[in-house]
Amino acid sequence: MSDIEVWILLLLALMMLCAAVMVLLVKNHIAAVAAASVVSLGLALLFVIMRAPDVAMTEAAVGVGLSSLILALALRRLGLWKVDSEQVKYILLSHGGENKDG
Amino acid sequence: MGNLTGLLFAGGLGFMLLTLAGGLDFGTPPMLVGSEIQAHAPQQTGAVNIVTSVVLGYRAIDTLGELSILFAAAVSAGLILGRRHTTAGTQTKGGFILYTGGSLLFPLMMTIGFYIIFHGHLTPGGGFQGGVILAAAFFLPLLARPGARLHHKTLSLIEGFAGASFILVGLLAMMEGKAFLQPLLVQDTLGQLISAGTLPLLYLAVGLKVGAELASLLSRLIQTEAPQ
Amino acid sequence: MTSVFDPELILYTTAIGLITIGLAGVVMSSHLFRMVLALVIAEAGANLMLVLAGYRWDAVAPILTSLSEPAAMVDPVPQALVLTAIVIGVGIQALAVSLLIRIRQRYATLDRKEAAERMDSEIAASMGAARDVSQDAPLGERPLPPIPADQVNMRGGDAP
Amino acid sequence: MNAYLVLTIALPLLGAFLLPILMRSSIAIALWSGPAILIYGCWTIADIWLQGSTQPISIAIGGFAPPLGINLYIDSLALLFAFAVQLLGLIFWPFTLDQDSARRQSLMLLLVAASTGLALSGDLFNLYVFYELAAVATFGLASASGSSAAYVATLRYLILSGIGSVLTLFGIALIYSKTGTLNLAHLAQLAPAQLNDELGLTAFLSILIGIGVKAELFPVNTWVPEIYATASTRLSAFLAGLLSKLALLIILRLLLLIFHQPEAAQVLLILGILGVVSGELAAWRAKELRRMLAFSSIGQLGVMFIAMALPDGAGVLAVLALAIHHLIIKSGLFMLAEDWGGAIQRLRGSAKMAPLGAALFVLFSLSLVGMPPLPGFWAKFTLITELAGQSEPLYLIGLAVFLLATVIEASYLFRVAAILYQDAPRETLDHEIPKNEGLSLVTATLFGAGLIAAAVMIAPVGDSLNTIAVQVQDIDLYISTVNPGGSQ
Repeated sequence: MSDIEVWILLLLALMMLCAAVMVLLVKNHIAAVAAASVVSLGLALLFVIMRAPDVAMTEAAVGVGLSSLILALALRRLGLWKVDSEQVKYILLSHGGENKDG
Repeated sequence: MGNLTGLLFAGGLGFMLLTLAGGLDFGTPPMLVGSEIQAHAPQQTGAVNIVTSVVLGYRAIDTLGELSILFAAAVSAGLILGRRHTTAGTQTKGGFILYTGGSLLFPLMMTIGFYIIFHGHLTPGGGFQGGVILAAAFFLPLLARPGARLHHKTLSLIEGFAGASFILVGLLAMMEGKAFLQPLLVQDTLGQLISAGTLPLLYLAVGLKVGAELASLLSRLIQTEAPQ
Repeated sequence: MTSVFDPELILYTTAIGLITIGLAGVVMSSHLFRMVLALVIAEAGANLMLVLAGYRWDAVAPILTSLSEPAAMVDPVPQALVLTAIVIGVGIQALAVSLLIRIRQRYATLDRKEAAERMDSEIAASMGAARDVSQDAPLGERPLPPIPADQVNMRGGDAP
Repeated sequence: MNAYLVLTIALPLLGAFLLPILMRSSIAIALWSGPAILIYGCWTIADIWLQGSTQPISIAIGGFAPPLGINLYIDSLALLFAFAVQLLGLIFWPFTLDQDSARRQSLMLLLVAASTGLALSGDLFNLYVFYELAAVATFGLASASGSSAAYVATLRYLILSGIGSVLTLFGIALIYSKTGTLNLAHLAQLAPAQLNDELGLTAFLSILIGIGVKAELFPVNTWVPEIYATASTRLSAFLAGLLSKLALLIILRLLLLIFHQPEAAQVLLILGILGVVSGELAAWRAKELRRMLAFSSIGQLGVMFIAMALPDGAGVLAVLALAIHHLIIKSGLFMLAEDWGGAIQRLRGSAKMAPLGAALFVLFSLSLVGMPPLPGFWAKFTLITELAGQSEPLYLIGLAVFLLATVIEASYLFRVAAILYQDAPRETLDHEIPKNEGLSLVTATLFGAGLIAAAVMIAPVGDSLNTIAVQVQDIDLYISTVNPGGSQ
């Protein structure tokens, strides 16, 4: 395993652990699902580095794609698909400001 | 309070497991079974992809169990979510891009899915990965056209017969006087598309079953009513 | 090993970390949907652990490229196991999600404690045992607002 | 001929896959195909049994020799439990016909296939797969009753069992990275040299907690009262009677073959004692029959864990005797409870309305408590003598707890019996008194007849159990039968 691979590994590992913590702590459920798919994505990349192409493909298809899809559909059906209203307001307002300036 | 104890407990557990790392040398596994399988797999199963030969040859009954688990999950989800669906009103119609993209992508995804399934014994990939892509191909129109429905009857037909054919291939081997799920027709054509005896057949069954099951699961999820 | 970091140690720590975070999340979160998410994380950790069990540094993927000189390969068996485990995981996850949808419809809550209390009082009511059930709690089938009354009969199986 | 044993797993799976299709074309065929498959399974196993060969055999699936492929290990114990699975699957078959019956019967067939696999398989990961299959099928069946409480109970069970499966996978990964094999016989060969350390202990503990979810082991048994209260009684009977025993059997095999550390036994002992105390006390406080049975089953499985913790396999005979005894009794009691739902106080006067049911209840209770002519006495006596022979204080505590638990058991069971034989309150109408009738009473009578038959033939039954116990303990026999690694 070359040096550069180890650095990528470290980066991915940190990213996954942070995302895992985020899944539990973040308030917004959409963000939590997104963080969970980041974990899966990191896992798929790790599998590539670990010479497991079959597993990586499966994880990418099932873990990143399908599982996120199921969770996102679930969010809709559970009525948890709510964008943070404060943030939305902020974005909308700032957009409006830009338009005025331009 | 409960959170704090939980956190402490989890931390302690993690630390304990980490210290155990000293007892293991990762990176140099003993490979007692692994190296044996590597040495014999090409002759015994005819598959170049050794993971495939493990999944469909050496541990075929695990794969059968796994298919059954997916089937059980789909059946249970059907039992829980019930038969009747109300699709009206809850979904917004897909935009132009989704609509056109869906129609364009459908044949492409079907091709890719079957390609991955049929090359499972040669390259990475196989029934599971291909099956997921097939399911996605069928799911895309549902996203684009909210009114569209999957033929649950057809899906369950595919599902049942694909699962049954996996077992029947195994039973066929028994009728030939071999063991259950023993790979048949191993020819000396290692590395070619038509090789590895019954393994591609098994992977086709796996792919169709996984695809049909996931498609019906997803459509069931999308067709249940959303709360107000 | 030429590198500053031991790659196996990084991977092992990640796996253990994911399992621990996931399990802690399952135990501590107060929202049923988060519990399912945490379970997904823990499963990811277990899968990583399993692949790691067969990982060899300086080896190639377990696919024969040239028949004459087979190179050192990583162990194929754990990879096959993980394939199985991933698919099992997604099946269970789909099942959990469909249960969540039903619970949300019936109880209009996904709070862990609230759902458990509702369940307890419903069990107690079905047993006819004397338990001080507060009257606003549902005794029989869902009398709850999220579903308009005209839709009740359209639902399969459970309509009275 | 023996190779056909694999059909007891394959055919139920085949039937499960095809049932939804069959149901659409011909209901009559679909209705009878499930029972037919199970009857064939019973017949296959009984046939092997009747051949009289007591030597264990190993069947390599796919024709790959054991450490490479997966094998089924078939000794008397495995055969006994495989037979019990198929028979109980038949007895508890969901005959009801409605729009969901195809799904329910499919799941039941999957549950039977998974349970048979659990009894027969000789590979660690294959056991895990069948264990998960049994779990998922159980989720589906448990939520089939459709009440809101059932959904919550199932979800809680699913999450607990998910934790268990993560831990099991972790344990399997530890074992594999240390030894490089998953075959139980191969592991038994390697274990004394490689798994006899903290790593092996950690692996054992994670697998124990993982599989303990189904075996109603102490800290992971919170699902038991919830599921048994909300699921159908037949499913509860199958879970409490059989599936918990299969999980117990796996733990027993792992303990005997692979994990010989004294700490492992100690953990089991402590968890067993805690299970007995918590289960029996909760059962004593329970006000409803099914709930009482659920808690008491936690207690009785705790007793089996105590027996399992005895050093050098001294408790194997006691475990087997207790397990089979409990299998019969709990199945019978749950079948009686099917018609006796609701508060226990409502049961007053039931004995007059349904004398057979009440008599069966008394019979089961007496045997469970350990009344001398009944098999329960013999099972419990075996355990007491073994426990009393130990010198370590922890085992004596176990003995004390066990005796105390018997007293508590007697008090709550006879309390119910007394209520059954009381006169009904005057204002109650006859039809308001719950009474057993129909299929559930017939089934309970079957179990009662089995119990009496065992009581009459206690000597031969005891002998054959003893033979089975000796065979289970023979690690060398296991290894040489499977012969992992051929000549190595």
